[in-house]
Amino acid sequence: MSELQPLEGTGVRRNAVGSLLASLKSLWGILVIVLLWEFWVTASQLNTIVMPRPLDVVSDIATAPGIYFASMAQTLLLAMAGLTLGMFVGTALAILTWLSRILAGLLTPLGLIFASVPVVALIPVLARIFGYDIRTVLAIVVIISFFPAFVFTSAGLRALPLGSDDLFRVLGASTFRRLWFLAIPAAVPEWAVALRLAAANSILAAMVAEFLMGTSGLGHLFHAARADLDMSRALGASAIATVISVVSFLAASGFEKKVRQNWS
Amino acid sequence: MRISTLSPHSSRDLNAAAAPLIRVSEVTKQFRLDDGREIQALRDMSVELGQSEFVALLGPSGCGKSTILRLVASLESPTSGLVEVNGRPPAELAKQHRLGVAFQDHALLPWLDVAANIALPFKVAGLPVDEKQVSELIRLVGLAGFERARPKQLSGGMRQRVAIARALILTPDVLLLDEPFGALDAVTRRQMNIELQRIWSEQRITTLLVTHAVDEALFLADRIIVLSGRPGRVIRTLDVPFARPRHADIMRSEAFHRLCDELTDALETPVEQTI
Amino acid sequence: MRISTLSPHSSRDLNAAAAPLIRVSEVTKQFRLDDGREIQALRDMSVELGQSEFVALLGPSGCGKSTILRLVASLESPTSGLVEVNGRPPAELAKQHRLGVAFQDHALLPWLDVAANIALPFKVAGLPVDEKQVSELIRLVGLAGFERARPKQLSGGMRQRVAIARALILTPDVLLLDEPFGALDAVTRRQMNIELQRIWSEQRITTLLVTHAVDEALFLADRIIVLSGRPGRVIRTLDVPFARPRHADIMRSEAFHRLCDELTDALETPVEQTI
Amino acid sequence: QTPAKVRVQIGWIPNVQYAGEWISLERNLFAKHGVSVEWYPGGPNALPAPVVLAAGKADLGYSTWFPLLDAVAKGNDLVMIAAVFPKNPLGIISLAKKPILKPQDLVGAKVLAQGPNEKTAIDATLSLAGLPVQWTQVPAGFSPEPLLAGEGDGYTAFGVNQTITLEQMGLKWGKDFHFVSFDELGFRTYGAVLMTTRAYLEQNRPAVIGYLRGIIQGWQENDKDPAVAARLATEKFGADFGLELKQQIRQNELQIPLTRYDEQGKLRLALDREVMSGPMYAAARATGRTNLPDVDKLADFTVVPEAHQGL
Amino acid sequence: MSAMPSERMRTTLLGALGIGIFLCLWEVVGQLRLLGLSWPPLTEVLALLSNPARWGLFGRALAASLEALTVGYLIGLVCGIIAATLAHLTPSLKPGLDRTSAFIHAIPSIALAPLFILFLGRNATPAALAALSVFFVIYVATSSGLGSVPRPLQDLVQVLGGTRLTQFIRLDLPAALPVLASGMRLAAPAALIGVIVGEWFGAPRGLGVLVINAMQNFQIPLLWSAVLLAVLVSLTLFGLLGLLQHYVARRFR
Ligand SMILES: Nc1ncnc2c1ncn2[C@@H]1O[C@H](COP(=O)(O)OP(=O)(O)OP(=O)(O)O)[C@@H](O)[C@H]1O
Ligand SMILES: Nc1ncnc2c1ncn2[C@@H]1O[C@H](COP(=O)(O)OP(=O)(O)OP(=O)(O)O)[C@@H](O)[C@H]1O
Ligand SMILES: [Mg+2]
Ligand SMILES: [Mg+2]
Repeated sequence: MSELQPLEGTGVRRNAVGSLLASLKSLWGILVIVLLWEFWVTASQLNTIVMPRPLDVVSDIATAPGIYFASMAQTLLLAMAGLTLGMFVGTALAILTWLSRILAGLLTPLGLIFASVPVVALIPVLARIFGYDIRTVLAIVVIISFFPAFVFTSAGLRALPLGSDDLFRVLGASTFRRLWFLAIPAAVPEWAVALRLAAANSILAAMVAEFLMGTSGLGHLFHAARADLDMSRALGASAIATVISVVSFLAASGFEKKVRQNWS
Repeated sequence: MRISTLSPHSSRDLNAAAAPLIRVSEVTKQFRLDDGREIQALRDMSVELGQSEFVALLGPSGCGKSTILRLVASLESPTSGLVEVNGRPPAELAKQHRLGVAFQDHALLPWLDVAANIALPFKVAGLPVDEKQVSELIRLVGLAGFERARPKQLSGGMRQRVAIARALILTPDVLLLDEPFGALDAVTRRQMNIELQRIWSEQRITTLLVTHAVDEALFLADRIIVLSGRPGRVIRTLDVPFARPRHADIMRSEAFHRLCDELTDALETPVEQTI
Repeated sequence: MRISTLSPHSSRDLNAAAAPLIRVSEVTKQFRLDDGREIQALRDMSVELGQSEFVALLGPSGCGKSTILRLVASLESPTSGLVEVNGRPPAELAKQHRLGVAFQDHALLPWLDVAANIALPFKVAGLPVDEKQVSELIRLVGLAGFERARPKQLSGGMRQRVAIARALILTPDVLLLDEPFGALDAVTRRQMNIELQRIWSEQRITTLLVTHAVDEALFLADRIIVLSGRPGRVIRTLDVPFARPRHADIMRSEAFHRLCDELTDALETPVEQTI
Repeated sequence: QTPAKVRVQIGWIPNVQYAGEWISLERNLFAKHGVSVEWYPGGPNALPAPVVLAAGKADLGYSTWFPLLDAVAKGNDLVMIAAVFPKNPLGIISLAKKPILKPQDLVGAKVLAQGPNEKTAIDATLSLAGLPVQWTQVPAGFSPEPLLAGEGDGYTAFGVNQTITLEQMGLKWGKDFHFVSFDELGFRTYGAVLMTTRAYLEQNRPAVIGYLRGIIQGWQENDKDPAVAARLATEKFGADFGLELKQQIRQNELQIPLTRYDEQGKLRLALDREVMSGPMYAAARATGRTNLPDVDKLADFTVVPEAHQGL
Repeated sequence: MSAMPSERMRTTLLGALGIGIFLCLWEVVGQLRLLGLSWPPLTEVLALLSNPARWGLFGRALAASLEALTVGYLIGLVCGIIAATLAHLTPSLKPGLDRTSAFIHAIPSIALAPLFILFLGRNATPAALAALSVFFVIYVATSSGLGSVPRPLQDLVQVLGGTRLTQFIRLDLPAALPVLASGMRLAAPAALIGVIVGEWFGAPRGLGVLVINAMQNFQIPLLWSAVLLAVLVSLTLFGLLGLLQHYVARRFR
C-alpha cells in the first residue's frame, strides 16, 4: 500500500495514468481482496463447487446477462421500495414520539423492540403473515430500514444547535413549528447517516429474504444456483448484490457529506 | 392584551415608570454543579419593570444578569420567589410571540442564511414574512450584501448584529437584550445605540438590557439597576434624569459624566464572591 | 530559538520596536460565499511585529481583524501576499507549541471542566501539567471555586476568562488575543488589563491584540494599528508614548484622553463597505 | 490398534433420520468394526456433502442424489457407495376432496412448493409421464396451513415429516389427506445417498467398510424398537435442535419401510445398478441433466455387499 | 429539559403500558388465531419457555449464541475503531478503507457464511459474521464521529501545535464518543443478526439453529420461543448500551 504514494506523485502528469491511480487510491482494498481470492483458489486448487475464481464469476455474468439483469431489477426495486417505506415509517415514528410525551412513552419501547429484533429471525413468522413471496421480502426491508431511521432521527431531533432550543421557546414557537423549523432541520445530518446505513442494508436484507423464501430476485438466483452447485452463478448473484449495495452506500454517503457541509 | 394591574403593596411603584409589567420578586436561584456543590446565582432579587420602561442591568461578570433575563424569558424557573409578566407566568408572553430576545451567545441557526435567520420569528409565529421589514433591518444593522451569507461566514460582530435584528423583527412587547453590543466596535456600537433609541421611542417596547458599558446604559435606559457580585443582589438603583428623545450629544454633557462616574464607583464596591 | 533576521528592505523597521518577528506583507484575503460572490476581507494588508512588541488592532466590525489573527495563527492562508513568523511559515510556531491564542468565540471543550480546559495546552504539547500554574491562573482570572465547573455552567464572561487563562498557560512566544475582554464588565476588564500588563512586562511575549476599546489598546500596546472598514487596510498607526511599567493612573492623564479622542476620530472615518 | 477416524457430513440435522448412526454410536458398534466416527450436522442451509468432500473437510457424506450428479459433472471424482433410503420420502400431500395420486392429477393443479428442487421434480415427473408440463407453483413454506386453506391442491412434503404434522392436527392419513411420493409417481431417486471421494475409498477401504458395518447393525437394531433411536436423537445427538420425541418416534416408524429394499427387508443400503441406470438416469435426464457418467464410474456396487459379508 | 422524577416515572409507566398493550394484542391475536397457526398465543410460548424440561435446550442455545455474539461484537468493535482511526489519521488511506469496508459489508452474508463454515469452522462462523456486521456499523459511526469536531475546536488544537495524534486524542476521540456510542448500540442487533445467519448454515447449536429448524419442522411454539429469546437478548443489550449512550451524550456534548 505504501508504494502507492510515490507513484501517485509522478502519475499526475499524464491524465489517464493519473485517474487510474486516483481510482487505485480508493479501490486498493477491493483489489487486494479479489487478488487474494484468485491466489487462494489457485494455490489450494479448489474445485468450482467449493469456490470458483473471480474470472469464472465474471464470465458467468457475461454469458447470462439477461438472467442477472432480471433478478437485479427485481431486487433493486424491492430494496428501494422497502427503503423508502422503512425510512418513512421510522422517521414518522421518531417524529411522533418527539411530538407527544404520551406517544413517546407508548411507542419508544415498542420502537426499540422492533428496532432491536433480529429481523432475520422473524422471516419465518413474517412469511406466514404476508405470504411466501415478495410481500414478505418487502416487509423485511421495511423493518431493516425502519431501524436506523428511527434511532438516528430520534437522536437527531434532539441534537439542537447551541442555544436554539431556548431561542424557540422565547419566540413562543408552537410544538409543530419547533418541529418544522428547528428539530427537523437539525435532524437532517443524522437522518442522512441512517440513510447511508439503511441503503447498504436494504439490498442485503432483500437478498437474505429472497434466499429464504422468494421465488425471484438475486437471493433466489443465489439459492437456485447453490442448489445446483453452480457456485459461479451463486457468487455472480452475490457480486451483483455487492456492487449495487456499495453503489447505494456511496450515493448515500455523498448525500450525507453534502448535508453536513450545508448544515454547520 | 396589555392590561396591567397596579399592585398597591409594591414598594417600588415610585421607581417604575408605569404599573409593573414585569415583576421579579424575592427570587433566589441556585444551580448545582456536577460535584454536587450549589451555586447561588441570585439571592432575594427583586426587579420590576413598568409598561414601556427601559431598564438596564449592570453588574460584575457572573453575578446573575443573564440568569435574570432567562427567568423573565421563562427559560429558568426560580428556586424560590416569583416571576410574573402582566400578573401571569412569563411563559405566556413567549407563547403569544410578544417577546424579543438577543442572547449573549447569538444562537443563530447554522443552516439558515442571514435573511432567513432574521425572518425566523415570522415563520415561528406563523405569520407571512414581511420581506421589506427584513431587508430594512438588515440595512439598519449594516449587513446589506450579506443576506445570503451563513453564520459561519460572518465575523463575530456581524453575528451579533443578526441576533439584534432578529430580536426586533416582530416588534415585540417585551425586549430582553443580553450584552447585545458586546462584540461591536465603538463606532458601530454608537450607531446601534442610536438606532435602538429611535426604535424604542417609536414603539416603546418594555426593555431589559444587560450591558457592561455604563455610558450605554445611561444613554438608553430609564432606570439602571446595579447588581453586586455573586450572589447577585441590587446594590444601587438610578433613575436616569435625561429627557427623551435623547440626542447623542448628551454623552458629552457634564451630568452624563458625573452619573457615569457615580455608577462606576457603585460597580467597584468590593465583591463578596462566594460560590 | 528566537533568532530573527532584520530585513533591510522593510519599510516599517522604524515602527517596529525590534527586528520583525511577525511579518504580514501585502496580504489580500478573499472568501467566497455560497452564492459565488467574493468577499474581500483584507486588501494589501501589511503589519509587522518586532520581537516582544505588543500591537493592538482597532477597526470596525467585519473589517478583517480576526482574519489577520487567523492568518498569523496559520489557520487561514492568504489569497495573495506573505505571512511569516521568524522568516518561516507561521505553522511552525504552532507546531513548536509557542503560540497562545484566545479566540473570539472562546472555543472551550464542552466535555472538560475549567481546570482541564486551562491545562489542555500542556497535554497537547505532551508536557506534564503544572497544577500549581493552573490554579494560579484560575485564581488570577477570578474563577477560584469553579475548577470543576463545565463550560455550560459558566456565565459568558467566565467562559471568556477561561479562554484567556488557557492562552497564557504555556507562557508562549507569541500571543494572539481576539477581543479577549469583550464579555467582561468594566471592573473585571480593568483588573484583567492590569494583570495582562504585568504578565507581559515579566515575560515580554510578542502580542497581537484585537480590541474594540480604545483605552484598552492605549493602556496595553506599544503600537496601535487602525484598520478601515472592509476590505481592511491600515489607515492609521500610532506609537503609544507611555513609558512602561504603566500604572492604571495613566488612564486619567490628559495625554491619554487626547490620544483616545484622536484614535476615536480615526475610527470614525467614513467607511467604504463594499462586499 | 487405534480405530481409524472417519469424518462424516450428515445431510440434515441430527434427527432420527440417522437412526443407524445413533444406535451404532451409542452401542459402540463402530468401534467394534475398527472406526471412530466424527460427524458434522447438516441442516436447511448447510453445505451439501459433495462440497464439503470437495473441500476436504469430511471423508464420507450424505446428500440427495442430484447434488452428487452435479458435483461429478463439475469434475469431482466422487463415488456413490450406498443409499439409506432406496425409496425417497419426498412427495406430494393432497386433501381428500381433490387427491393427487398419479401424474395425471398434477396436470393443471396448483401445487404449494418450497423451492427450485421441488419445482424441478414436478416438471420432470410430468415430462416422464409424457404429460404436458402444465401446473401452477404457489410459493409456500413449511406450514401445511395454505393447503388446508385451499390455496393449493397439493403440497410438496416429506412423507415422514409434514404428514405427521397433519396427523398431529387430527387428520387421518388416507382419509382426510393423501400422500404420494415422487418415486410412486415415476420420478425415481434415492434419498440419503452415501458418498466419498474415489481417492479416499481406494486408500481407506477398510475404514469405509467398518463404517458401513456399523450403520448396518445400527439400522438392524432400529427395526426392533423405533423409540430407541428417536430417544437418542432427541436427548443426545440432536439435543440442541429442539426435536420432539413423539414426532421422532412416528417419523422412525414411517421411515423404516423406506429403508427396505424389498418386502423381506434384507438388502439394506445396497445400490441397484438396474434401478440406477434405468429409471433414475431417466429421471435425471428429465431434469435436464444430460452429461451423465457411466453408472459403474458413478457408483461402486461392491462396497455394501462386502460390508454385509463380514457380518 | 430537566427530567423530574415524576416525569420519568410517567414515561416509564407509559412505556410499560405500551408494552402491555402490545402483549395483550399478541395474546388476543393468538387466541383467536387471527394470523393462523403461525401466530400462537403468548401464553403458549411462555408455557414452553417456562417448561423446565426445555431449559437445558434453551440454555445451551442461548449460551452458544451469546458467546458468539460477545466474541464477534468485541472483535468487530475493536477492528472497526482501529480501521476508522487509521483512516482518520492517514487521510491517504481513507478513501480505500471507506470503500473496502463498504465492500466487505456489502458481500451478502448468505454467500460468506458457507465459505466461513468450510474455512473457519462451524463454531467460528456465527462470531465471524457478527464481527463483520459490527465492524461496519462501528467503522461508519466512528469515522463520522471523528469528523464531527466543530471547526473552532480544531483551530484551537492546531494553534496549540497539536500533532494529528494529540488532536485525535484530545479532540476527535471525545467528540466521536457520542456517535460511537450510538453506533455501539446499533451494532448490538446487527451482531445478533450476524450470529443467527451464521448459525443457519450448519452450526451445531444456537438460537439461530433453533429458529431455522423449528421453522422447517413447523414447531411453532418453539420457533416463537427462540425468536422471543433472541429479541430479549437484543433488547437487553440495546437497553444497556442505551444507558451508555445516554451517559456519553451527557458527558461529552
Ligand atoms: N446551567 C448552569 N449550571 C450551573 N451554574 C450556572 C448555570 N448557569 C449559570 N450558572 C452560574 O450562575 C452564575 C450567574 O451566571 P449568569 O450567566 O447569570 O452571569 P452573568 O451575570 O450573565 O455574567 P456575565 O456578565 O459573565 O455573562 C454564574 O456563577 C454561573 O456559573
Ligand atoms: N469563512 C468565511 N467565509 C466567508 N466569509 C468570511 C469567512 N470568514 C470571514 N469572512 C468575512 O470576512 C470579513 C472579515 O471577517 P473578520 O472575522 O476578520 O472580521 P473582524 O474584523 O474580526 O470583525 P468583528 O469585529 O465583527 O469580529 C467579514 O466580512 C466576514 O463576512
Ligand atoms: Mg451573561
Ligand atoms: Mg472578529
